[in-house]
Amino acid sequence: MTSEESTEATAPVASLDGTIWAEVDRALSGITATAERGVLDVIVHVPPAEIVRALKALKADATLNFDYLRSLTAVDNEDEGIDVVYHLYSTTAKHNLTVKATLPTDNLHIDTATTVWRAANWLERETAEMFGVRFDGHPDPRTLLMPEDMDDTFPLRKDHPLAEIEVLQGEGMGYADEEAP
Amino acid sequence: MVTESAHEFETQDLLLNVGPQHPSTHGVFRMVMQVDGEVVRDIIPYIGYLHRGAEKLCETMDYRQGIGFMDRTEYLAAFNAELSYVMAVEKLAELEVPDRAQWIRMILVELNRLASHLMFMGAFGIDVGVFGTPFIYAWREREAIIDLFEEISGDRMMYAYFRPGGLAWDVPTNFVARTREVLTAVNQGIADFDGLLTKNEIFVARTQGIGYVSAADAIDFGMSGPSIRASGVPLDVRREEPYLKYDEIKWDVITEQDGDVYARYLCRLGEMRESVKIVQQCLERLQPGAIMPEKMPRMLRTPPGEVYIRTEAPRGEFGVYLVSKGGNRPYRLKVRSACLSNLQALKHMSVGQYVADAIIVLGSIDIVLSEVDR
Amino acid sequence: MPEGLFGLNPWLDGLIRLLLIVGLMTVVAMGLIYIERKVLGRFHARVGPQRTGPFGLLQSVADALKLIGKEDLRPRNADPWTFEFGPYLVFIPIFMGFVVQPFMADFNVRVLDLGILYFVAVSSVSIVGWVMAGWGSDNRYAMIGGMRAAAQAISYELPFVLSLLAVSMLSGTLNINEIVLAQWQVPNIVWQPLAFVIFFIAALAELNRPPFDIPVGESEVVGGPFVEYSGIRWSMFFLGEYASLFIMSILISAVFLGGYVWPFGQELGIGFQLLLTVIKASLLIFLIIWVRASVPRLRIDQLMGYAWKILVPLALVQILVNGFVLVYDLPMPILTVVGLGGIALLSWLTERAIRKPRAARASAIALQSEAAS
Amino acid sequence: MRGIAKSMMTTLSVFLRPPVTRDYPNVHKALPERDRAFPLLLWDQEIDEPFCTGCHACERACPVECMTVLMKDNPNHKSVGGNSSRRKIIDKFWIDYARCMRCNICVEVCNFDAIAMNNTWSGHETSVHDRKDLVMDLQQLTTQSHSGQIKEWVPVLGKANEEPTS
Repeated sequence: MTSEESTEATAPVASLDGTIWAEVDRALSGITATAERGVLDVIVHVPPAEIVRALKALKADATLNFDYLRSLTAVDNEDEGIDVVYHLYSTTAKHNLTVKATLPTDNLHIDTATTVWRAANWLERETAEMFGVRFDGHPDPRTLLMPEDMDDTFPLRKDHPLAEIEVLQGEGMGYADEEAP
Repeated sequence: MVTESAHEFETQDLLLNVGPQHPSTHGVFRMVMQVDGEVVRDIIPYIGYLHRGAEKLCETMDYRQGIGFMDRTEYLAAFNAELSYVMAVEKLAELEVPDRAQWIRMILVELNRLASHLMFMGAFGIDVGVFGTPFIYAWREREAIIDLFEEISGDRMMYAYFRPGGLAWDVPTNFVARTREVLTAVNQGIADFDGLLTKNEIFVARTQGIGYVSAADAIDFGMSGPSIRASGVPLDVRREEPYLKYDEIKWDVITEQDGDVYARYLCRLGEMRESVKIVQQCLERLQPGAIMPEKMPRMLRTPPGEVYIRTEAPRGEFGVYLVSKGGNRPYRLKVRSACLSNLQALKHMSVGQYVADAIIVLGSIDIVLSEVDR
Repeated sequence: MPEGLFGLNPWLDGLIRLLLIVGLMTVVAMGLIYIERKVLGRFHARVGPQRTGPFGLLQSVADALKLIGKEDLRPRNADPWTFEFGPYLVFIPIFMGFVVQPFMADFNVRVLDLGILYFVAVSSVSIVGWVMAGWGSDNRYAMIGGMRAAAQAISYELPFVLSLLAVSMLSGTLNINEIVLAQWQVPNIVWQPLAFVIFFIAALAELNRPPFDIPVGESEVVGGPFVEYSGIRWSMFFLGEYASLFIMSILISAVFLGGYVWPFGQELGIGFQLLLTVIKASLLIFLIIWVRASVPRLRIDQLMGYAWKILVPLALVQILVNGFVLVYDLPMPILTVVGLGGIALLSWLTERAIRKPRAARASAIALQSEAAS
Repeated sequence: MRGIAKSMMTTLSVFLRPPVTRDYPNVHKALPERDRAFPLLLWDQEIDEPFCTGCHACERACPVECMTVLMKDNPNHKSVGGNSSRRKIIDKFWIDYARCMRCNICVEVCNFDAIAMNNTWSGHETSVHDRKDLVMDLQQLTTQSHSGQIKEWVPVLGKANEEPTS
């Protein structure tokens, strides 16, 4: 766990007893993972370099069996880097886990999870174009929702501005691209 | 099929552009099909034509203002979308929802599931090629449901009725009687669909054995909703992580084993019957009472934290990942769209089928483009 | 044809009749469009056109005016000759089929001894127009549609002709008028129920009506060969489609339902004969619209398989049985029994084809795994 | 073939039922009182002025920023010899109906019950040729209430019904 992540855990640290953390900890042996208790699920922080190994271990573990990727997204924490968030689920054991990897702003590279679940394919493409996270080894690194040539600006980052609302009323009524009548 | 003799008789695959304006793409979905005669060899889907940046917009709005945007994210099942959102806010803000509000929410959510599945039946019937009939049958009963929604919330599609903590205002006093009337109409609609399609030989021939996806593949692709349950995986958030009052009433998770288009149709038909049962039970359990918690702040603020709420929308798991850093608006809102994940499997399901099959495979996963693109 | 109408020169007379019929056909086709929309509306629990004229009666006129007023577009890359002449080649053969249609005694354009042969030959020409339209449009949907149309027409021509053959065996003639007259006691449908069913199914396919409308399938190839047409050329396809619907139902009513003679004999006045024909044809048209409202579209392989694997063999069996009965002079009710048995067999075969959920085809799985790797 | 026969019987049974569609422009469906079309300003018939004081609450709460509000001193206030108790009153008010998403929030935040959603058909049939014509000014927004054409429904937020639900 890096020092950056510890500052981020602002929620009161609840006990991890009675959660699946013990199992997860066992499955992630050899990986420096830390846990905190989220509102619903356990949140595990994993260093980005080891993320795919960790996800593979979580999926392969017989008791945990995280075979279902619910969601993959990112959160832009501005100066603290970008969190890549994986929401896992096990269709057999019926438990949830949130895995987070914090990328420093100057190195937005992480290995692709498409080798673990095919579900990650489009979700990673979306995250890549929205946050500028590069998923190394992604089989199809095109944009998903954005235009193909839009690869220098990342709409869901906090520093990306909203579009100006065109003023249609008031004294200076008119469209943005038109002169006022 | 290209066989060993391909070199003697050389054929060239045709690229067929389907959409974004095509009668069967259910909105502005586009796919480029590489076809060999009538057989699809490859599909490249393109989405994003309806991307409005709803997630980004919600970050700039307080929790009440965001509700309207959730409606527009999933316009065919807006109550389900609102539900995920308000539940996420409630979880973070630690609000207790009164029982009556929960029952009403459940009734509305299930009715909306009926409306959405009816819409599926209609659109799917057209994809399969019945001229207009199923669509208008679907519209008939959906109209009854939507009229009821209009009487309750005031709007026909964009309800903005669920609020963090409960409901915006109470239902009309004739709510129970009206809902029963609607259920009667819906039962008739289900019977009509059953008669029109289920046993029709041509329909069965067209839908059985195509668009096959195995249980393992479906899980791997992150499919959800009827699309995965038709492959024999009983994955239903309502049963596995019950929210609202789903653990207090009797209902079944409908699964089918075949994993093909017909199974997905049957699954939805079965779910419609289950939804009718759920609503009936909810109506019996509905009691007078409060619809909002006693102490509601005038401006809702949430403590810092994050939550991933998942509910079972008609098309599958509708997840809302809400990160708050305090204050009255989300820091990050991510909508986990069931359609997006289901749509990923389209290529897997349709390659090797005929062109006409690829169309109904697309129809069978019941996409709503506004949810895919957000 | 001994004596022409009004005692005129037979050629002139023929021309007058033809002009009469072309005029009539256009009106009938427009009427049929209105009727189809109205009836289909009721099948859909709605009312159909109602805003143009009383009960929407002028809807077709409004449509026609709109279509005439539209610009006649041609895509830049389209082949001009094939594109422009496609509609005529669809339209003209259909009207030519009209020459032998028996509305009432002695009042068709020409009574041909080889009437059925003529009809079959002429009506199948229109498929050339479909393919030309599909090829000439330089549109991939149109091309797929045109190819589908050709494949379908060639396949369904067979059961279509074979079942007509079964009937003409019974009547001993290819002259449609004589086939009609031979039914003055018992219509052919009683002796040849299987041939009727096969003929009806094949006729649906010839007309490109659902469930055999794959060449135009709106949800797949968005109109097929018509996709690039607009205005008057498009309306020719449309008119042709409804004219052939009308012609086909007249033919079925003549060949299988006793045309203008059954059940009142041929002494009836010409007006009643016409009425009888029109009633029978209307019932058939209603049936065809009813089928349209009820069934999904077949897929190309199923469509071809159904013709070649089920309809053609059964039609051949019917011909064989007819031969036996006629050669050995067996009692006619045998034909009815065999025919009904044949329908049961047809129904059973149709159901058998879908009884068990089929696994995904091996070729599809192979391609899936190829794509995955 | 039996399945097809069943399908055909189903369609026939619908054929024999009466149609369910309405002859729309001639026959309008009765709208429920809660129907939400677009927001309107209400008119205080007693004092003959709008209820709206131009307090900007709705403008700030609007998620799509479709409103523009300007207030002025009320020329009809008691202090200047009028009969109104409103010190400030609305001067100019624009709502862009093309932008409005009919979320009802403006009605909820209004402290004076001065704004309500149009629950008549006039609120639904608003097609115009130019988008600019959908920007409504104060006069257009108050006409309906002024002439008594609408019976507005202002929701009671978060309160249960007093009558039991049946």
